[in-house]
Amino acid sequence: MRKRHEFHVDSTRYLDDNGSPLGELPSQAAETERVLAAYRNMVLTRTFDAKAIALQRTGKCGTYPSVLGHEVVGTAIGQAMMATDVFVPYYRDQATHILRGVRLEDMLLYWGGDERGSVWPACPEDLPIAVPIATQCCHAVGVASAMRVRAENRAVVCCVGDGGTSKGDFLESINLAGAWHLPVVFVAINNQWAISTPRGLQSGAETIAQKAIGAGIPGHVVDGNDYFATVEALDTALERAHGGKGATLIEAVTYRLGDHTTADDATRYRSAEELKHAWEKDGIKRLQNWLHDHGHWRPDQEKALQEECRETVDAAVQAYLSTESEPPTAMLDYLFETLPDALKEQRERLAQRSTEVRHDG
Amino acid sequence: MRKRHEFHVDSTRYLDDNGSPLGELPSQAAETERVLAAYRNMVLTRTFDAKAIALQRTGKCGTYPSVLGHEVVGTAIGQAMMATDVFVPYYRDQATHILRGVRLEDMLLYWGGDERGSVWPACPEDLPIAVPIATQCCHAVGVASAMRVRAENRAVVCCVGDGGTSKGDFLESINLAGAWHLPVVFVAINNQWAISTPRGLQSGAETIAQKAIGAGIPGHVVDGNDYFATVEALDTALERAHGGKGATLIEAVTYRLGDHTTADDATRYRSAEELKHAWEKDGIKRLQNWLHDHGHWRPDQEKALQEECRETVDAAVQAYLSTESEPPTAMLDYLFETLPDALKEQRERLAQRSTEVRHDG
Amino acid sequence: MTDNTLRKVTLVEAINMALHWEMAHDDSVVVLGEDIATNGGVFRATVGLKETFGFRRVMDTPLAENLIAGTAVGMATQGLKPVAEFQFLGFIYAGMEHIVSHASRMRNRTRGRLHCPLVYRAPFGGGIHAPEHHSESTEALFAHVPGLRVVIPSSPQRAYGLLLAAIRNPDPVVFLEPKRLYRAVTQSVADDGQALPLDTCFTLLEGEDVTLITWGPCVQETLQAAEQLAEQGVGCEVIDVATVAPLDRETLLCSVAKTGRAVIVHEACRNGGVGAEIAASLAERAFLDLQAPVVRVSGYDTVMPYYRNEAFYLPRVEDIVSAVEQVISL
Amino acid sequence: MTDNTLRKVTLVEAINMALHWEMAHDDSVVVLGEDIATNGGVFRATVGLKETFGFRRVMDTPLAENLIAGTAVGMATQGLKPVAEFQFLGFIYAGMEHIVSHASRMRNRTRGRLHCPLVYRAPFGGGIHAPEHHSESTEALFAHVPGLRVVIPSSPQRAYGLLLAAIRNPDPVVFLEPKRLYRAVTQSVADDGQALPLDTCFTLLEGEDVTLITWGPCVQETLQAAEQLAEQGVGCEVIDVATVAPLDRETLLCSVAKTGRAVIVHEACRNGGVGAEIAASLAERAFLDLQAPVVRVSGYDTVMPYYRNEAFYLPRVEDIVSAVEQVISL
Ligand SMILES: Cc1ncc(C[n+]2csc(CCOP(=O)(O)OP(=O)(O)O)c2C)c(N)n1
Ligand SMILES: Cc1ncc(C[n+]2csc(CCOP(=O)(O)OP(=O)(O)O)c2C)c(N)n1
Ligand SMILES: [Mg+2]
Ligand SMILES: [Mg+2]
Repeated sequence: MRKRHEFHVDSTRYLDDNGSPLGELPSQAAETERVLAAYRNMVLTRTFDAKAIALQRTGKCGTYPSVLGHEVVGTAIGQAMMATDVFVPYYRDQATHILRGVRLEDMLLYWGGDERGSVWPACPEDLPIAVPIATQCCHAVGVASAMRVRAENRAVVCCVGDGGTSKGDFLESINLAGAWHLPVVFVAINNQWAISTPRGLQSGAETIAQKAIGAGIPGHVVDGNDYFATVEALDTALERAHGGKGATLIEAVTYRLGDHTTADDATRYRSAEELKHAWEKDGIKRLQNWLHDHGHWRPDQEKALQEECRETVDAAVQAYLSTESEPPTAMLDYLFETLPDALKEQRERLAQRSTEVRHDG
Repeated sequence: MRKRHEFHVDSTRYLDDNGSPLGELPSQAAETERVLAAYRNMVLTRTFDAKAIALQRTGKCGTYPSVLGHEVVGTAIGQAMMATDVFVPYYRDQATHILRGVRLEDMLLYWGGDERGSVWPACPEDLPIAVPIATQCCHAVGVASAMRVRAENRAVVCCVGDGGTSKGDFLESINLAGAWHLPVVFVAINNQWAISTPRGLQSGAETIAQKAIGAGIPGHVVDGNDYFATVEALDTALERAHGGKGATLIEAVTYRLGDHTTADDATRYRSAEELKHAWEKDGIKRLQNWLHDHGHWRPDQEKALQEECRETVDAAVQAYLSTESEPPTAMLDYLFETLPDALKEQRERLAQRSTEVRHDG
Repeated sequence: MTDNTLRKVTLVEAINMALHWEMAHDDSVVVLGEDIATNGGVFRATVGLKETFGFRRVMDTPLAENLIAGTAVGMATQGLKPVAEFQFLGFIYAGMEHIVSHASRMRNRTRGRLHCPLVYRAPFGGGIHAPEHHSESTEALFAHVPGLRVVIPSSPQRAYGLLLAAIRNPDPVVFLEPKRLYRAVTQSVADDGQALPLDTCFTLLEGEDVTLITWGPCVQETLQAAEQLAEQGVGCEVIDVATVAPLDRETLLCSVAKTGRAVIVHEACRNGGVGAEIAASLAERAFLDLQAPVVRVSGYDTVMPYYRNEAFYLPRVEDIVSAVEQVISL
Repeated sequence: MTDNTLRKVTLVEAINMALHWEMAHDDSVVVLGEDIATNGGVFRATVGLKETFGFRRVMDTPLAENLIAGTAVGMATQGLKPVAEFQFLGFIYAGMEHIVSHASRMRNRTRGRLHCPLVYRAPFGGGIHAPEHHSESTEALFAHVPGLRVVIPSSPQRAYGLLLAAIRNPDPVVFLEPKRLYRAVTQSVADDGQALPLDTCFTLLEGEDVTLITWGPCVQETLQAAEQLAEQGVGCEVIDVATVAPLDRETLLCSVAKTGRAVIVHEACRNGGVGAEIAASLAERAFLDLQAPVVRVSGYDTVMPYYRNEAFYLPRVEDIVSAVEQVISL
């Protein structure tokens, strides 16, 4: 006696590589102001990104992970979330952070080696960047559990890379989200690479979204360079979460257009051709074309936006560069709420060093 | 534009609760000698189990995990494996160990608090019992990788409980098995409980087998009390593995008929009714009925077998009880291949204690 | 404190009492772990909580220690005070990344914006004839992690007061419960919600001749050794460190300034144990006070043997006595 | 050894040379980790291996440190000699359960039937302006685990010889590479397959007045301090512990018997660091030899600060010099 259990995941895309609709668009496309705001955020993100890389190249910032290629999905997340929701990021979510109210200079401070870059007054409940891959997924289900414990009508969005979907934290967390019907949306940002490891080496599964099946939650693939597909999936998943209907896994397929970080050289492991091909699918250009084609955007507006973004970024860079370092005692002052006696002597030693000239900047 | 990706897992069963065929049986049913050998192993396992529990209750053995309800799947695994394959167990695989050549007294030694219970001359490559849940899954893919590195035509079978399928080790390992096309068969023994935690709290997924989908490997559910369904699935999966076709996940659905271990009292968290219902599905009785119905087994044979099993077990108990403890120096002698200088003084101290009367037995 | 709050309880019952008290008085306290709700924990430490506070606040988790450790971090950033149980210390290692890289760092990382008021509970230590991995004493692994408090009670009263303090503490606490003392002794404990301090050692016995420094299960053997030695006329000061990190060195130094001699007793293997830090600190700061070397009585530098030989691993009363005799003779 | 095997290499190149040598001479050696094959490792330690030995023996893994640690255990039980890379020590914690509960115990658990001839490699330590979690010095966590060897090279020659020894050793080795020395110095290394011993410290400089005990990155600053002190007429004996577990206490005790004074230098935070074990051992066994307390120069008891303030955390030459001046003055 044989019984068949059937499962599926859908994948969605609305625009072709040039921004022409492949069919009917979702209702989100009619919200012109929102679409324009999305576009602006994508351009600002990209402008910021180029500047951060330049700062690193000139020794004014530490190792930095470019967001190039993630602007669309990051923006869609930021737009779909309510202010009262909690964002649980990984380290390549600049586009979302901006919409959450994190200041550009904070992001520079963070990558510039200053813990104060994670003090985010505008979104005080958002989790800081998680460097250890996929660990944030467990935190996300913890935050969502807290919401469940308090019977709140809020939700969590958690990002993870394609590489991160191989790690236990992600897999255990989506399973808990399913078992506990948690109000959480996981966005697996499949940019095809985990440093030098291609997507195909991470898993034999055809899609990342299908990992949802083992967790008993819906999985969905979207073209992560297609704003409409991505924001629709996010809106739907967050509606589910807010409505107490549980968790969703969204796989946003895109491409990491830059090096892994400024410490990486991607030409060692991937071809120029592949990269060129990926640029043809760039989601910002695609949305720009769509806006143009539908009369929502003009070249002069583009020029003004570029200018405005440059100014915004430059101001942030100034603010960043003129921020003095913390005193060395800071390394002990935030470890516990109150300094334990055991650390007092060490703190005194550090305090004596506060006036020293720094070895590095 | 929407695309649908479809997946499925099948579930199989051939016998009803009384051992009557529900339809055509697989070819394995025609191999009478093998079926009889399976039955004998199940009975021996159950006889051993009862004795081990009795030893614990009378203070002659430590905490012991009853195998009651796992005899069918454990036997099917042992039969389907080649001697050159490697078995990677968890702690409730007595039925398989017996077929691999582990002596009953070794199992008693192990649970009786003696490391020598894991010295298995008959199956020297099989991994010892893994107590930390699901960790053995990573070892299994490691063993399978070694086979792949050396291009050997061997395979690995790895067991894990339903509880263990929530842990990263299992999920990461099935993913690697899929990505690397490893010759490994995972058997998730779904006995409905992880100590007091019911299957439904482990995961929102309808089946455990569907976790295979996210790993890109085939998943299959079998009635783990149905010898034919189980051994067919094992034979098929091992054929795939030996043929270089990669990994399989089999979910064997059964029921833990005993307490979790002798330290547990299952009446605290599950009903007598549920247990009674589970006994109705007992796989040994079912196979016995089938053998009777098909003229392969007679009451006098049953009697002789019971007698023989009792004698075998009693002999093992004698061997176990008459095994002297190791000298205390053993705790240092196997830590490294050669005793580091740093431990010499400690070893001398222990050697002086070798003649002491033991505090406990 | 009224008389009727006084109860004669075991250590594990004191844990249970403290959990009940704090959950009743603070809505933000939640409890999670494997088998802790319906089953009340494999050692019955959480029994009754689900019945009183419901599944919402008393959560049986899937079997995944990494997830338990990390989920607690997420909950804590939301202002809940999760008390997460690891069924045995030997199964906590899968959760190590969240403990080392997140729980202990969230406050520092965010410069105080978010913090982790959580407790990781785990039964620890040997002596109960348990299977492999059920007898670990690896408190030193946690004591070395900046940002963690590591707290180890050794009596019902201290279990009650220290657990309350741990839950109320706004930072992460690894709370290790000596399982062989779970039911070994009873004590009268006032169920009055009074916490004990997490920043001082407890001096259990005053003495002039030698300082015996210990914690957890070994407090029992150490007190017995002190009793034997008292009969021989040796006055032992017995200190239960209790909070092994951050370490209250002052109490230890003061005692050694008086006695001039110290013996440290712990069940963990010696190499790199918490005893090493204590011995190093005493040897550095009490250099001129010490009239004999600081000696450590401990487990051997190996894995806890399976139970047939477990007794050979564990420090005994006579080992402590002879260590004291040795340092006294110098 | 012929001249043409001599190459002037950095520490990371010496690692690479040793891997090449051993893979060429022993088919059972395999290498696995994240980004180690095609990319040759983020620090280029494994560059060229895939080209020479193929994907079968040089394996890029999915991103899962627990899996890497555990897969290596499984491979090792089959007689392979896996050399598994953790991209940074800060990411090893997810693999802790396999390291603590399996790799280190397989031989003991099976009474020698199976064993784990594997190496867990990881770059460690700070000083390279890296992001959070990329500057860990948690060698003490591994040194406390019975059954593990913890080996830390501090020069290209020792990196080559110790890595060969680690791979050939039939038991598990945690091999920590001081990443700020990866390219800081070059040395002539003979590519002759000669291993160095894993059971002795290396005395880098002989001296009569004080013993400086260190390992890994701090060997550099310690040697510089010794040089400065030599100018002041203070003779320092500098010992590179190299294998921090199991610890060669004999070499250290012999040296201290001669000098009567010891300063320990490490980058890890002080509390419960390997320095504690060394200080405790010296204070216990060299009690009568010591003319001054054993002093530790170390990182602060906190998480490594982000890089703007990293330099304030790291032990400096002047810190070592003043510690020596302090112990000498007694
Ligand atoms: C636990 C852990 N292991 C390794 C690393 C080093 N590392 C940083 S990013 C990265 C690749 C991540 O790839 P992916 O998840 O696909 O995200 P992407 O960088 O492509 O956005 C690795 C291996 C880390 N940060 N954490
Ligand atoms: C990592 C780890 N966590 C917890 C435990 C304690 N423990 C032992 S068995 C068990 C339940 C396992 O259930 P399951 O995987 O379904 O196997 P079963 O016992 O039902 O055969 C638990 C929690 C353990 N051994 N290892
Ligand atoms: Mg990626
Ligand atoms: Mg089960």
